[in-house]
Amino acid sequence: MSERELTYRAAINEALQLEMRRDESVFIMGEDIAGAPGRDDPEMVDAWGGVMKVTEGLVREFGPNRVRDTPITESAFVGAGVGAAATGMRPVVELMFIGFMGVTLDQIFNQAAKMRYMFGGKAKIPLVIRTTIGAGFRAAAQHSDATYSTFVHFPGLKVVAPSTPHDAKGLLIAAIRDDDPVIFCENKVLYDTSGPVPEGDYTIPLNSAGHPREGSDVTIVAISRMVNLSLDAAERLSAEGIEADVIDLRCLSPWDENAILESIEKTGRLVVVDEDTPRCSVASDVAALAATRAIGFLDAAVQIITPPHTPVPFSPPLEDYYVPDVDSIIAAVKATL
Amino acid sequence: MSERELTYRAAINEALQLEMRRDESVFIMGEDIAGAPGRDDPEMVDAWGGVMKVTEGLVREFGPNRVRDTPITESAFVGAGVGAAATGMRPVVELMFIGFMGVTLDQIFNQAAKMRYMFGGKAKIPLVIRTTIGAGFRAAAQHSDATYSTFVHFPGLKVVAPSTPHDAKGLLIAAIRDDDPVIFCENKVLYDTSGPVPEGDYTIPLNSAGHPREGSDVTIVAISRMVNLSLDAAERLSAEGIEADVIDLRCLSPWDENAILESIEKTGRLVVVDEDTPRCSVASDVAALAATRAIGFLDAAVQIITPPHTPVPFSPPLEDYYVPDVDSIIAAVKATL
Amino acid sequence: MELDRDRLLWLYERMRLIRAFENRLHDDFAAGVIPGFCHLYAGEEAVAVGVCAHLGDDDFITSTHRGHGHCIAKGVPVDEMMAEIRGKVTGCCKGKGGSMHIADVDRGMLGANGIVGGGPPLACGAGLMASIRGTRQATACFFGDGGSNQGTTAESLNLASVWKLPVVFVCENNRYAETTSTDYSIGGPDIAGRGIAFGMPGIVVDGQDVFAVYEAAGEAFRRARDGEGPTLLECQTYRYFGHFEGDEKKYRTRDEEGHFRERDCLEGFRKTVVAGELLSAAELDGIDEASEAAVVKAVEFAEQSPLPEPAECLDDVYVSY
Amino acid sequence: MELDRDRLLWLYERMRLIRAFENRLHDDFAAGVIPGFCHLYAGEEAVAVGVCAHLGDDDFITSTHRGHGHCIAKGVPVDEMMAEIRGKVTGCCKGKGGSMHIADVDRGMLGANGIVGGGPPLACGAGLMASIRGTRQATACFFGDGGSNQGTTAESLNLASVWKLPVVFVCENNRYAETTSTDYSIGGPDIAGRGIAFGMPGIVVDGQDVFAVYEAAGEAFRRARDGEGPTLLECQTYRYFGHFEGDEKKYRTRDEEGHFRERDCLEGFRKTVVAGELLSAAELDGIDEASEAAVVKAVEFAEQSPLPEPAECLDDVYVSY
Ligand SMILES: Cc1ncc(C[n+]2csc(CCOP(=O)(O)OP(=O)(O)O)c2C)c(N)n1
Ligand SMILES: Cc1ncc(C[n+]2csc(CCOP(=O)(O)OP(=O)(O)O)c2C)c(N)n1
Ligand SMILES: [Mg+2]
Ligand SMILES: [Mg+2]
Repeated sequence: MSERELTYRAAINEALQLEMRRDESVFIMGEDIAGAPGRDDPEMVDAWGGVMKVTEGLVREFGPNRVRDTPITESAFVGAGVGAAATGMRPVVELMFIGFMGVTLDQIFNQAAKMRYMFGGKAKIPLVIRTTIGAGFRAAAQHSDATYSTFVHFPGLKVVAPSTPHDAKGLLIAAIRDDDPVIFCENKVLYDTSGPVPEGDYTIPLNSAGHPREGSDVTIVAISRMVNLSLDAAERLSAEGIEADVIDLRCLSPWDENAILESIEKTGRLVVVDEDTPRCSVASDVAALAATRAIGFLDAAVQIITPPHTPVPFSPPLEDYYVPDVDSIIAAVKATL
Repeated sequence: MSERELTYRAAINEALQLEMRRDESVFIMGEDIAGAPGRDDPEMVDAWGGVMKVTEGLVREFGPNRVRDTPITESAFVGAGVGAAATGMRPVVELMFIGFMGVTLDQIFNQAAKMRYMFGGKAKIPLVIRTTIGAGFRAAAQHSDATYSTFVHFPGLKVVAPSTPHDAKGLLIAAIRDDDPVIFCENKVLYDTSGPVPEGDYTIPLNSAGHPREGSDVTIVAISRMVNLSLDAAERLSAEGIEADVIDLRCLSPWDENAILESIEKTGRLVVVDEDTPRCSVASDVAALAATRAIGFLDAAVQIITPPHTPVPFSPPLEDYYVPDVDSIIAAVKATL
Repeated sequence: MELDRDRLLWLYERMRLIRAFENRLHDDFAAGVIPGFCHLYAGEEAVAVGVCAHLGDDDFITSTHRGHGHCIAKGVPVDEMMAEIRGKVTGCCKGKGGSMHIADVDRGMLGANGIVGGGPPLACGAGLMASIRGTRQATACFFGDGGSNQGTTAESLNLASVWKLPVVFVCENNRYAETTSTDYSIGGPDIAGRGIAFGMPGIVVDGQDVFAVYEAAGEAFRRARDGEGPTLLECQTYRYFGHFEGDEKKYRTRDEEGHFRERDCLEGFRKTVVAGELLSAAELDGIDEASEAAVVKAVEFAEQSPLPEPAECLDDVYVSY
Repeated sequence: MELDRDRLLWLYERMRLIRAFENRLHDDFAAGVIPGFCHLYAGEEAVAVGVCAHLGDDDFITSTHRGHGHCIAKGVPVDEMMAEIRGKVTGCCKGKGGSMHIADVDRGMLGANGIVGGGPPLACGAGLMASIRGTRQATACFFGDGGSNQGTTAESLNLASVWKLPVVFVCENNRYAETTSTDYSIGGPDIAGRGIAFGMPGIVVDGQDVFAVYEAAGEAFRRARDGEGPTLLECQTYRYFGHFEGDEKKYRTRDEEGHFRERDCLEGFRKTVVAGELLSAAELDGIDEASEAAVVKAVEFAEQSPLPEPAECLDDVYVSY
C-alpha cells in the first residue's frame, strides 16, 4: 500500500486547512498570505497565497475574514494575534522571515511570552507564529537567518522546527491546539521536499524528538534542514561501517533532553549540527546538556557544526561556505572516533 | 596611598564625561538622560540625569546638543544612533532597560550588527548602546531581564557586562573608542556599589576576562553581579578549604575562551553562574566550551546555576527565589567535588 | 447626555475610589511598604471613568504602566489590586505581576503594561476577535502622550483604521512622559490629528471633565460597535504625583500643578451635579467616606494576605510544558 | 525652476541609466543569471532622480529593498552595482550584500534595506550627525507606501520633526506593497497627511514628472539645510515590473499598467524638453544609446569579475574582534 506523499509546503497548508475547518476560532493573518486584499475580481483573489505560497487556496475556502492580509505592520498584527489569543481566538500569524522578528519582538517577548506569567496564570495565549528560516536562497543577511535560538531563550514561548512534511503537519496541528504561544519555524529550503503524510488530522507532541536513524557509534543531534544533511552524512558513514544515531531535534523548547541523553549513553559520542549561528544557540544547549548530565558517558570531545559567527552573505560561494554541509558533518563525526 | 573609590554609577558617568571631553564626535542620547528637555529654567535643567541618574550633570557640561533627551521612540533613536555612527559620529545611546530591546531590535540586529558585513566591510558603526540588566528591584517581568544572551547570539555585535566600577569605566571607554557596535550592560543592583577607580582615562580590552580570585580546586565562571555572589561563595568555600578560581566574564562577545580553558585545565571542575535564563545562554556557551575543548580535563559534570526558565516575578519572595544566590553556588561547587 | 442618577453615582464612585486608592498608595510608598515601581493615576480619573462607563464585562481595555485607574474603572476589585501591588498571593496576579502588570482578563482588563506602546497592538487583537466573530464587543486602548510617539501606536491606529476595528484609542495627554513635556516630544499641533491622518476621527477632549469624556467616548463606542471603525480621543489631563513614586518633579512648576489642581475632576463634578441638583452634597460625601473605607479594607486584606511561596516562581509560565 | 542645460541632461541621463539598468536585470533574471531576490525600480525613475538632483557627495540617502534607482541617482557606479548584484568580489559590497543590501557609504548611499521601515531611523541618524555638527548636509529618506505603515517610519517622522533634522522623507507611493493596494493598506486620505500630523509639510507630488519632483524636493532641501526641519513628499508613481522578479502581478490589471506606462517619466521628460526646445531629440537619443552602452559595459565588467573566495565569508563582520 503506497503512502500518500506531500511536499512540506502542502503539508503545512493542509494542517491549516484542517484546523480552520475544525475550529472556528482559528484564523490566519500576515502579509499577502492571500494577496490582492480588498479586490473583488475573482482573477485576483489569492493572487499570491503567501510569498512562499504556503497559504494558497485558503482564502477561497475560508474568505478574507479568516484569511487576513495585513498592512506591513508586524508589531501591530503580531500584537493583534496576541490580543486575539488572549480574548479567545486561536490566531496563526505569519512572520514572513524570521529576520523580521526585530520589528515586532516586543509583542512576542514581552507580551505573548510573559503575559500568562505576569497575570498569575490567569490568561492563556494560544497563538502560533509561523515563520521561515534558513539560508540557501541567496537572500542575503536579512532574509536568511535561522535564529530560532533567540526564541528558545525566552521563557514563555514554545519553539518547533520540523524537518519533514510529516512532522510539519503534525506539529503544526499540535501547535494550533496548544494553549501556549508557539513559534513554528519552516525552513524555506524544505518547502519543495516531499515525504509521506497521513490524511486527516494527527498531532505530534510539542516536546518530542524524532529519531530517524538508529546507530550505536555516534549521536548526531540536528535541527531542521540539518537533519537531512545529517542523514546523508550517516548514509555515507554507514558505508564505512560507522553507524550514527540521528536525533531530529524538531522541538526546541520544550525539548526532549532524555532522547539526547539516552543516545549519548548508547554511543558515547556527540555531534551537534545546527544552522543557527554558534553563540548562545541550541547547539550550545545540547553540548551543555552533555557536559552537565552525560559527562561520564562521553568518550570524546563534543563536536559542534554550525555556520560561523557571521551574518549570512549573499554571493553563492560565500553562502555555500556559510551553511554546514555533509562533508563537515562527516569530518566532525570522525573527529569523535 | 589610598586609592580613590567611586560607585559603579559614578564610574560610568566619568567615562562618559572623559570621552565627551576628548572627542567631539561622542554624544549621548536617551529618554530623560538629562530631563526636562526644552526647558530653559536653570532649576529644571538636568531634572533627572537619567532614570538611574547615571548621566547626571553631563548636560550641564556638554549642553543639550550632545546630551539629547529623546521622545519615547526607541526604534527611531537607536536607529538614529546607527545612522549617526555610520556617518562619522560616536553615539552612546541609552536603552533604559534591556527588556525594551523588543521595540527596537531590528535597528540593532539587522542594521547596526549586519551593516558592515552587508556592505562588504565598507562601513563602520562605532555605536555604544548602554542598557541596564538584572533583577532585584521588584521591577517585575519587563524591567528585570538580564537577557544579554540575545545580543551575544547576533554576529556583528560586541557585548560587555562589567561587575566592578573599575571595569565599568575602562570597558565603557574602550567601547566608545571601538569601531564596532557594543552593547554595554549595566547591572542596576550594582550602581550603588563602590570600588577603586583610577583617575583619568584607561581602557580594558573588549575581549578580556577578569580574574578576581585565584584558586586551584574549582573554576567559577560568572557574569556581572553573579561575580560578586561567586566571590562571596568563594570566601565561604575557602573557609572550608576549597579554593575557587573565579573568572569574571566581563566580555561576552568576543570572550576570552582561553581564560576559561586554562582555568579548567588547572582545576578540572567548572561551575557557571549566570543571571540570564538558561536556554541558549552564555552559561550554555561556557559549558559547551568545556564539552568541546576541555573534556579531557573535566573531573566532574559541569554545574550551571541560572534563574529558572521563567520570566522575572514581582513579589519579593518569588524574585528572591528566581535570582541565583550564594548558597546555590556553594552547593554547585560541592557537587563538583 | 442621558445620564441618570445611577450613572452619575457610578461615575463619582469610581473616580473617588481611584483617588482614594492612589492617595493611599502615595502614602504607603513613602512609608516603604510598596515594593517596586509605582505610577499613580491621581488627577486623571475622569478619563478612565468617562471611558469605561461605556463598557460591559465582556468589553476589553488595554492599559499602561499607570494602570490602577483603568482597573478600578473597569471593575477590578480593589482588594485584589492592593494585594497584587503588595506582592501577595491573593492579588489579582497572585503577586507575579505587581503594579506594572496588574490585570484581570476575566473582567476584560488585559493588563497594565511595562512597555510604553505595548498595549495598542493588543487592543487591535481584542477588536479583531470581536470583528471576526461579529459580536458587538468594544475595546478601549489607553496610552499616554509619550506612548503616542511609539511606532506600535501608529501601526495600531492604521491597522484599526483599515480593518474598521471596534477600538477606541484613548490618549491620556497629561503633558509629560517622565520629565519630557509634550512641547518637546510631540511633532505636530496635537495628538488627535494623528488619528485623522490615519483615517479616523481624532478629537481633543477636556480630560478633567468627566462629562466631556463620557460624551465623546459615547459616540466613539457607538461608532465602534456599529462597525464604523475606531476613534482617537486625546484627553487632556494631568497627573498630580510624580512620574513614579519617588520622583521630585523638578521638570515642572508648582504653579502649573496648582493650575491643574484647580480644575480637579472630582471638584468639577461635585460643583456641576450639586449646582444642577442632580445629586446632593451629602450623597457625594457618603461616597467619599465609602471610598476611603473601601481602601482601608483593601489595605487590610492585602496586609493580612500571605506572600506567595517562593517556589511558586516556577508556576504559570506555560499551560503545559 | 532654474534648470540649466547641464542639469536637464543630468536628469535625463540618470533616469535613462536607471531604466536601462533595470530592463537589463529584468531580462537577465529571466535568463537565470541573477541570484536571489531582485526588486526593480523601472517606472519610478523620476522620484530618485528628481530628489537626488539636489544632493552632493557628502549628502546622504537611505533606501529600500528597491534600491538600484536610488544608487544610480546618488552616483554609485553601475559597474560596481552590476557586479554586486551578480555576487562578484568587485561589487560595491564585495558580493556580500547583493541587490537587497547594495550600498556605497563613501558616496552617501547608506544601503538598500531588506527591512521595510528599516531606513527612516538611519536617515534620522545621518540628519542628526549634520545637526549636531552644524553642517549643511542633508539626507533623503526613501520608503514605499507599504513602508509608510511601519512604526519605525512614524517614529522617525516624529523624531525628525521635533529635532528639526535636515531630512527629506520621500514616500514612493507606487500603489502596491507586494500585492497589497494602498486602497486596502493606507488608513487616511493619503500618506502626505501623516507628515502634517507629525508637524512637517506633507506634499503630494506627481512622481511621474521629474520636474514636479525636482521642484518640490528643492524647497524641501532648502528647508532642511536652513534648519527649518523635515518635509514629507508623497510621490505618486508606479512600478512597471512585478514586486520582485518572478511575480506574475495577478493583483493588478494590464489596463492599469497601461495607464501608467502612458505617463512614463522618460517620455514625459522628452516631450517637455523637446517641445520647449531645451534639449534636442538627438541629444536625448544619444543619452539613450550611452545608457544602454554603459549597462552593457557593466554587465561585461560583472561577468568578467571573479566570485569571492568562499572563506571571505568570514571577513568584514567586525573592524576588530
Ligand atoms: C518601550 C519603553 N520605553 C520607555 C519606557 C520607560 N517609561 C516608562 S513610563 C514612561 C513615560 C510614559 O509617558 P506617557 O506615555 O505620557 O504616560 P504617563 O506616564 O504620562 O502616564 C517611560 C519613558 C518604557 N516603560 N517602555
Ligand atoms: C519588516 C518587513 N516586513 C515585510 C517585508 C517583506 N516585503 C518586502 S518588500 C514589501 C513591500 C514593500 O512595499 P512598499 O513599501 O510599498 O515598497 P515597494 O515594494 O512598493 O517599492 C514587503 C512586504 C520586509 N522586507 N520587511
Ligand atoms: Mg504622559
Ligand atoms: Mg509600494
